[in-house]
Amino acid sequence: MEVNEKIAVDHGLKKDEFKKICSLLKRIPNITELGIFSAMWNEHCSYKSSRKHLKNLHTKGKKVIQGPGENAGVIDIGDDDAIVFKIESHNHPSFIEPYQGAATGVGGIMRDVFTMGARPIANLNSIHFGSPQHKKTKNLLRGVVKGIGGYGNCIGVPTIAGQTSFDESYNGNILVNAMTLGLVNKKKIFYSKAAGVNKPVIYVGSKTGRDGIHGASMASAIFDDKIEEKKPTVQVGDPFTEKLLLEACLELMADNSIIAIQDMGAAGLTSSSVEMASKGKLGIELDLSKVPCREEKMTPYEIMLSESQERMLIVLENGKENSAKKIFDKWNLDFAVIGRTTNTKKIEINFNNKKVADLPLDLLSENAPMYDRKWKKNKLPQKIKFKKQNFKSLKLSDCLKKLLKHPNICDKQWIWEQYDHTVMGDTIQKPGGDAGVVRVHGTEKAIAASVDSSAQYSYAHPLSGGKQVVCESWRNLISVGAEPVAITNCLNFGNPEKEENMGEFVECVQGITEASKYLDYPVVSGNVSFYNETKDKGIKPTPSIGGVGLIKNYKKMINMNLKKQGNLILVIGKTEGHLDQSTFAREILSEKKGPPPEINLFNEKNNGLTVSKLIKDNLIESCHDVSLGGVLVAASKMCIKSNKGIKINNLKNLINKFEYFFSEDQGRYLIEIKKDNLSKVKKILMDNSVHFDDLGVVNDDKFLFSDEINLSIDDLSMVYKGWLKKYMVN
Amino acid sequence: MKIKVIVTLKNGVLDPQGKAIQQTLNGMGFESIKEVRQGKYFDIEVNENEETKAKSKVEDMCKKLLANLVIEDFKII
Amino acid sequence: MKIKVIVTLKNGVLDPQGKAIQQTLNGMGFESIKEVRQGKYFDIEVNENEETKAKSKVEDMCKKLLANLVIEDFKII
Amino acid sequence: MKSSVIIFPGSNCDRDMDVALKKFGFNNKMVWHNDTALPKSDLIVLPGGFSYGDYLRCGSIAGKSKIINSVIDYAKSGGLVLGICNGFQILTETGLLPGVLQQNKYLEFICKNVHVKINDTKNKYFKNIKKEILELHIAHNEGNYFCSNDELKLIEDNNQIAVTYCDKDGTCNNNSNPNGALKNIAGIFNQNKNILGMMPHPERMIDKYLSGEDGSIFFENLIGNLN
Ligand SMILES: Nc1ncnc2c1ncn2[C@@H]1O[C@H](COP(=O)(O)OP(=O)(O)O)[C@@H](O)[C@H]1O
Ligand SMILES: [Mg+2]
Repeated sequence: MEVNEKIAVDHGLKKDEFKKICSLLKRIPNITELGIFSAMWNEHCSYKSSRKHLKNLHTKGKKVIQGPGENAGVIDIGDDDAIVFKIESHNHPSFIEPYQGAATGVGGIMRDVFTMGARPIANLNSIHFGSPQHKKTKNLLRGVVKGIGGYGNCIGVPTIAGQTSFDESYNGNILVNAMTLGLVNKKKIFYSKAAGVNKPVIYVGSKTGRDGIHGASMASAIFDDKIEEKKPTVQVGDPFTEKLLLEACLELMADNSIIAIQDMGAAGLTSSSVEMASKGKLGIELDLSKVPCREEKMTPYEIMLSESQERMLIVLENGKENSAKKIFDKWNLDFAVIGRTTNTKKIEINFNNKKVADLPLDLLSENAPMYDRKWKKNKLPQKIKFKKQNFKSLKLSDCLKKLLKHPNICDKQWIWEQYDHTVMGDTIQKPGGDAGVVRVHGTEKAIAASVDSSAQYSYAHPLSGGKQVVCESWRNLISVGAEPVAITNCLNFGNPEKEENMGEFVECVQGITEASKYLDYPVVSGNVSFYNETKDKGIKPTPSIGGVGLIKNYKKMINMNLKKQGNLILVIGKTEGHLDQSTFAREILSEKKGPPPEINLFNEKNNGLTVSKLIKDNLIESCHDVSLGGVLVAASKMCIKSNKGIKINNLKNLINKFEYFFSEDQGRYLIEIKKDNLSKVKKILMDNSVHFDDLGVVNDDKFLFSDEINLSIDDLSMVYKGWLKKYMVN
Repeated sequence: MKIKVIVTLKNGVLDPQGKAIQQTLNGMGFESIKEVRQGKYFDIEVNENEETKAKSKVEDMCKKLLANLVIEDFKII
Repeated sequence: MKIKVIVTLKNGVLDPQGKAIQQTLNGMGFESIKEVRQGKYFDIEVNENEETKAKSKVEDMCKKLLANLVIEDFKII
Repeated sequence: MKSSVIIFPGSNCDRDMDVALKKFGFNNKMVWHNDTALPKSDLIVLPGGFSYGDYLRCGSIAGKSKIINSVIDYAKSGGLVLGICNGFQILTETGLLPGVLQQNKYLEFICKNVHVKINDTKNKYFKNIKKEILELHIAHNEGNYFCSNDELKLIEDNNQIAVTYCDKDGTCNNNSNPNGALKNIAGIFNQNKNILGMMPHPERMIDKYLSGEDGSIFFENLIGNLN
């Protein structure tokens, strides 16, 4: 087939990009080469719209072993242990086929982690659906949850936390972000940079089929009415093979025969071979006739672009082929030597003794386009003047119940009970708390992790939104007694070619950067997903932050379950009464405008570190950060989880009670302390200039506030736990 | 009236189950088995006397629920 | 040669999947659906030219692996 | 006491089981499914997981593995064989235990704590056990026990029902049945009660920082009975 501009455009390349290719190459590429270019130059692989801004992220820190740029980030957790982690999106495939899309998303991120030599020890996910009333939502939710569980459960890695939200902006474009954490010996980390000439290039794992050809370019395409035609590109996950691949790779890694290893993710063999060779400043030669194929008559083009799952590419030391092959034979996986490294700085591809592609590597990676796209700044919206007399008709207990059953606040047990969260025998905090916690097997250490995002805040003001998610993530880790160490981010945005969407992206990244710098909470890995829009309507900007923290002694972990009647509850951090963009304002007052709560990084850090200190000093019995819904919702969740009540004190000369109870001011926590410790705790708080309020006292089984709230915990619990189950069963 | 439906994976779509079954059969001594593809089968009792009507109803159901047309085909037998 | 096999649950064995599908179909407006029973279907490629031989091989496989005779019946079609 | 845990491709609770057995004093060995001989053992464990991806039927393909014949011989000679979750499924698929494990009634994977009542203590597993009701953890998609009426009668007449799902006070009814299992059956014995298959995972409940500690009671008691 003669390649021309039209074919290039059908491959997702822009006309001037095609011109650039031809002029760089000084010829017209053949179809296989065009396929390779289209894969490498699309947004998903080249980060052409985002690279400029991602450079500004804060990526350095004392504990960072590997920042962005590898398959996953790596942090040092002491002794010889390191944690490898990353989050990745699988949005478009999951919308087309929720089960397989979500399943292969989980499979893909796990491969990113074990490629580096780490055994996965925990999975997390952040999933976002359209309005519950939308006709597709229920099936998408069911399929995605089954897919995530289907894959993770089968591999035997616990899913320990996550986040689920609903918003109509996801009606035609759901988000599925999957995160994995792995444990590795810091001296045995594997990278994707090839080294040495004439080293064998090995293909292992499943056979190659025609699945997912052009998956990467699809991930960077806008959905339109023709989406149905794109359906056949969906890949099917095979978690069983992945489990074998995991064990086989770890077995091979125990011995010193791997020079470089890279999973075949988006753009399959193309991006893995190009990346390994270009990182090593080498060339690579492949013979595609040697690639194990599942289907007959596959063309070089198809082999290079297939996104069949559960495959890896390895550059091996010379002479290690046989011993490596034995391991893969034992695990019943394909193993083939398909090429070698060269010093040509080119990728040369042969098929049936004919050269079918010959491209300089720098054109594919370094010379890939990088755009400085136009972007629009977002003004901070005007603050809303809420009329207090409007509150008069509201009853506190009705408001509380309404918030507790709100889809974005209510209990997500229906979801996480379908995930195996206890396999591997080290889960000490399961989903449903502020962060999931797993022990580092056989040690006193534990790792806490959470994923957070806030599309509402980010949409209202991207800069604040970016800061807020980082802070919320940090808070969730502090709340379980962990020291927050680093984050991974998945940036889900609309169309970067539109100034508004690009502006949202740029400013969210700025916000993330500011907060992570201030909190010394660096970004070590991440992923960008653009073009999340359907029929011209973009999603709300949704940066998901996956935070990872260290607990030096797992016995010091705490949770949000109230411990004892008579203990006191304090609110840490000042409640200013910021209602704009709160769930209360949006859902009960139907006021969707206004700025998100302000982020005061000084207070955030000071409050967090002080809570941390109190936890270290064994002065806190339970702790929960205040997030969506405000103080009353947070207090209710503590009650529901522990089946105990709280009697809230009468508020003396405070701000308006609706503002106090439902505002979503940041940097706040609820802590439970023993009466005897009150003076010690107060002293530490005052010494550190941390604002606090006495909220109330733990009681047996009632949620009480003066004569306005008198609810049994069973009532609260039914409201909180009822919505999702009912929604899914009906 | 009973209508029977077979749902199979489209050609080219990976069938991990079929593959595992085939390998097991080979391992059990059934060496002549070259490929196994697994599908689903449904026996559907429709309250309807006319065959064409029943079948067209089932076809509709297949499209809407029983088969995932993204990766599967169906056949009413 | 291709041999096709259907494996179904024995009468009286509970079929939770079939039941759920039936209820879903009813809920979707297919009220005339009285019962759904789900089974498995296999397409088996046997390296064998004689049909009777191929079928007898497959029958053996069904008994040994493809069907769990405690709860399932099989039919070669 | 010597134990062996069999690893099938796709097993994923093998390490957890190894950790638990060792913690309570077993000298445990891991055995690969392609081996043919078993090490000398006082207990063989088929662990949980997704052997062969749960493809075809859970446990069916593992039931054809090389090692399984030795396990069958060992069991038939009276040796103790314990199958947890997928191990239970494998035991029914090989015919060592009666019945089958079908998909959960509500068609969803379930991972949570449940209570189970011990129904028979005249066996090596539960003799002397200090609690009648244990809080254990389940994590499965196919734990819905089923057998024919005739078989059920045999099982009941011979006290082969080992454990049943119940609430924390020991009541067995629909509300305390997480997966639709016949008669709330969570685990059963063979006739001689040397083979036990059960869905709950005691190995996930072996210290107080985990979802609970009742698994410890199970293992302590078991090794105590063997000593
Ligand atoms: N998709 C999911 N997977 C696993 N756990 C989830 C998922 N969605 C929510 N959860 C769990 O439910 C709990 C509540 O989530 P969320 O409301 O986001 O908590 P918070 O406000 O404390 O961040 C968390 O413990 C979270 O881990
Ligand atoms: Mg929280």
